[in-house]
Amino acid sequence: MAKKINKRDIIKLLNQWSKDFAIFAPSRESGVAAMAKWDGKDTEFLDWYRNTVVAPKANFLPNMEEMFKFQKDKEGYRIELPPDGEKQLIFGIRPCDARAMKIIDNNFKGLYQDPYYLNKRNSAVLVGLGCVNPGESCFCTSLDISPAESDDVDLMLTDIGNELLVEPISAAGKKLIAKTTGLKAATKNDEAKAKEVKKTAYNKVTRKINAEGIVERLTACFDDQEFWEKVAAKCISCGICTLLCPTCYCFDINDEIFRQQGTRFRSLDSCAFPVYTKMPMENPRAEKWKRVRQKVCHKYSFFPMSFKDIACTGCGRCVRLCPVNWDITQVINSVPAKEAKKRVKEGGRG
Amino acid sequence: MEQKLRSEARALLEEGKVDWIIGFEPGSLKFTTTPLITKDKNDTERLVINPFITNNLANFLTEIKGRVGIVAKGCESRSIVSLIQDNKVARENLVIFGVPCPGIIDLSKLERLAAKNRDELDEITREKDRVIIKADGKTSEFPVSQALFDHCLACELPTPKEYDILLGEPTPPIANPTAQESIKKLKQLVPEERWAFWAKELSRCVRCYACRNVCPACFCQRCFVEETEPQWVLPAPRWQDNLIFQIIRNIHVAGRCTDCGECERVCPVKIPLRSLTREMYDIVGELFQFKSGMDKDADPLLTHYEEQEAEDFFR
Amino acid sequence: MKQETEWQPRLVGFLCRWCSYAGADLAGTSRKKYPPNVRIIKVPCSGRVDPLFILKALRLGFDGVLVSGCHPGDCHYQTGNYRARRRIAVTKSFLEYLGVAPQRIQASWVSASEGGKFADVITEVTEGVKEVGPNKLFSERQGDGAETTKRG
Amino acid sequence: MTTNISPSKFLAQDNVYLPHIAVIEKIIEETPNVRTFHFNFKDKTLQKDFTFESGQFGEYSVFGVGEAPFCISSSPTRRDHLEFAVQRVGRVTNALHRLGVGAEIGFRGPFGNSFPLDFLKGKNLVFVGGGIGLAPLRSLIWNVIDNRNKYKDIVIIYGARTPADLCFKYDLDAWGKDKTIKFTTTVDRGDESWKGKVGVVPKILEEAAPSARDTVAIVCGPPIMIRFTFPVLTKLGFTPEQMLTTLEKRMKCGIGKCGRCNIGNVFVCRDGPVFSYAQIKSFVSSEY
Repeated sequence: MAKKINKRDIIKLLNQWSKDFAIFAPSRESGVAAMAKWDGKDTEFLDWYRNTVVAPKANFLPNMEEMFKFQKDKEGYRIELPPDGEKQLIFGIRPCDARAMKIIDNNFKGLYQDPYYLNKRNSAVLVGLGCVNPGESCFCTSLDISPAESDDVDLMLTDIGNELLVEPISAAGKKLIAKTTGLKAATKNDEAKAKEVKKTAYNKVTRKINAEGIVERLTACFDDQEFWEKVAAKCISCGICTLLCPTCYCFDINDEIFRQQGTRFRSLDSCAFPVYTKMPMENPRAEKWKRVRQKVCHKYSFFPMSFKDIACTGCGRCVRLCPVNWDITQVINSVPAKEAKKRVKEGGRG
Repeated sequence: MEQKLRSEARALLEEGKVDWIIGFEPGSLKFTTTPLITKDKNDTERLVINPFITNNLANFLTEIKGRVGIVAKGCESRSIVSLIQDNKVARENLVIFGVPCPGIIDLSKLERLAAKNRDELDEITREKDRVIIKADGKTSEFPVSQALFDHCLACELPTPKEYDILLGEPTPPIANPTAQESIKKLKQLVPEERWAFWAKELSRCVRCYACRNVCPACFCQRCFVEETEPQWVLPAPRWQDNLIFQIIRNIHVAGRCTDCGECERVCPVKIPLRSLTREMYDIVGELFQFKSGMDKDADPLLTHYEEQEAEDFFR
Repeated sequence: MKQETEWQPRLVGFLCRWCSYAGADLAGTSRKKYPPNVRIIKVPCSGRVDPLFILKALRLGFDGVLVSGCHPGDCHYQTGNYRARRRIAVTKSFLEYLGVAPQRIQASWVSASEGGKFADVITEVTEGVKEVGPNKLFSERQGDGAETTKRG
Repeated sequence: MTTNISPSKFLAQDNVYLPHIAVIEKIIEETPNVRTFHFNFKDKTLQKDFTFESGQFGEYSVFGVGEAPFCISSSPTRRDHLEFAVQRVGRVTNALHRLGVGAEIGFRGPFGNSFPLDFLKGKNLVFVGGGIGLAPLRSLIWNVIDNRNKYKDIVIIYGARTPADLCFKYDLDAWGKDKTIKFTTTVDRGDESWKGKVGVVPKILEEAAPSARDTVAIVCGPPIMIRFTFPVLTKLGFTPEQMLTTLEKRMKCGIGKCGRCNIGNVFVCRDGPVFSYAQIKSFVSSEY
């Protein structure tokens, strides 16, 4: 059953929820939009918020997190796990980023469960906020995402003027709504308005990619060095497009001992960095074009081979934030439809 | 100007005088350009020069092999000269298209002035000392001092000194004092506050290394942050390590940094990096009367010395 | 009653093996008195001191760093100390701008025969660092208030 | 492609990233820069739960320095302790070389797939190893020797750059004496006391010319050796399905999560490290 709430009352709603959850909401300290711990007052983001610079995956896969501490005493090494984190409620996550969470769940679930990610993820509630003003870099609709609709959140909010329509999506969302006070029942008119808002938002997304048969297309041109060298020419091998991507999850593990206290950290890593794959004697992706190829193919070919979904949600961050305007939509669109030049794979390792 | 650039660039490729052309072409977003790095003479038709040519193209010289025709604004020409000083590129392998640059428009500033996102603006034009924005059918004007990048307002060499072909007429420096405002403000703080400021700013750093990778002066094959034996800093984004990275990066590029402002522009989390680089630029200017990238025959800053200098740093 | 003991700074001294290190030796053998707060690291030349060493020492919590080499003109490798001079001038000026007290980064020229000067330098440097107190530059609390550290 | 090896019960419950503490019991200096470490788990009850197959690897921690993957070089048939061999090349391997007997390390594993014993059973086996590449092979070789009647002829060809670079000399002695094995060692460059063969491994293999009939070749060594060995085997009549090798990539997590060891959609840590040449040829990517 859809409900609604006046925008003025969002502050009350969040305060109510903050009894059970740590609330994260869009904030822009120093001009950088990120999901930050809500300060208990500010709901101004309803006016300025389009999307965060730092993707909300950072709430589940932080840029840096402690895996465990270790210390040596008379009896040898002792390992100590960090305390369990708080239950998070992410308020205002966009449908593209919510889908991204569902996509990277695949990596952290499976044969081996990743407790750091899954503990945070399983205890969290995602409250989606429909995006009514998609940017020129956004291309979510090409990847089967609608900017103001989502099945990947627990609750979905839609801006219908002075009010937000509140729709429960998941069982957790229904449960949350059932014990939330201060929501009014939505009218037929409200729901019709929301439908219109969603449609308008969908049509505002003008950037398109041609993801048709992309796995096959990329497989066919995988060995076309000339193509990839051209694509990679202006890339500067920084980590912006990967570290800030909502679906990039690759990480690194490092140890440190500081004043006798040992800690093992995990931090995000990027396939754009040459050291990412560097072994002492050789590096399979020392060349820039190979790293760019890996990035594109991981998202649009390898990941769907393993998990069906393309690991891109068209959030547009990589397009917006790239220092040299390397635009993945242009790259994907330029991957030839037909069989490209194929390297002959004989004679063992290439 | 663009026509001349296109035909000259095409001719260079056709005559085999260069292997590569590096310039700017229109970007995929509004008011952007993107580096064009090509061997194909037909691509030269896409070359542009406009108030949005932000990148420092000298950055690509260290990875490209062969002879290069390169478009260079004042700051780029200085970066190129600096690379020549460091023996990173050879002057004879370059054909430099000098572009007198009256300053590049800072879209972040316009976003604040217009209270709109950049993709919501319809038109941006530069007229002498004003920048004119059209949006929602309304026109507004701002003086360049509010609309250009800080480093452009502080630019000492808008017209390249080192070039082969100059495109257009020389343009004078703007020399607007507001460019150093943020550094002045910082200097008014007590030391503890300054340090706390940087600790906080650097705590946003995600270690994407865009500041380093976009910098023509950062040309190390392997950066010290990637060293493992010993591991100087943790290769993970913790503010202490982030700050050490920035401090050492600035010391490494001392005398190479030409205040092109790219590091600050590209930072996705808006760390005011130019308040570091520009201060270093001024420090070496003050201590050693050194201006990077002005004289290709000069020694690099830190390989040179005078017998009498900087003695007050020593007991 | 608990006795108030004065806080003692911990210092690192990077000493050139050709001069200052020998100067330190001489100070010791000639029984010159100077504060025992310095951990000495022998380097082949003051020019060997990478600014990174200085930062690393501060990161590890040392309260001050001293770099000491041969007098200008006396470098065993001709120009090492001249280069060190530029590097240290740049490093110190820059760190001062960032908010590091200048007392924490010190440099001196001490020859092998200047045992007395070495003792004086250490005394002065120690006193200077005592003035500015313990090094808390990299302690955790500095980055507080920036939520994004932990997450984004 | 994904193998269906289920996670070992031995792994820390609830958190596969937590290492178990192991104690180094013996260190053998194989060459100036290769050492073999014998270890056992500190918690003796874990010792019982631990099972593994030849070809699998572990993630070894030097606390404070980091973690690195190495194959378990001892055989599952010999269980009084476990072994791994390390060439000193980087941060973690240097730190391992600084450890002494009694030092504690961390161990996570076993990870990855293993040599397909069912496929090898009843066949002739040709082992081709180079340098420290013998480490994973020797786990399998001892495994096979301990079940000698299940396999037919065994040929081992092992080489290193110089006599001083030959690893596991005690094994080489034992195999040399074993009448049921055809064993050859070779070096690229000999010295005065060297009486064995001289020449690179692929050349010696070509001379030895083992029959491909009912045979599987298992190859492990430096990439350059593997690159030249496959064509020789092909010439000798081996099909890609009859050639096995183990691949090496930079790894962190060991369980296919952290991303870096992929070759196309294949993760060496999770889907490998053992692959047939036929599999390798079918990879989407040529980055092996």
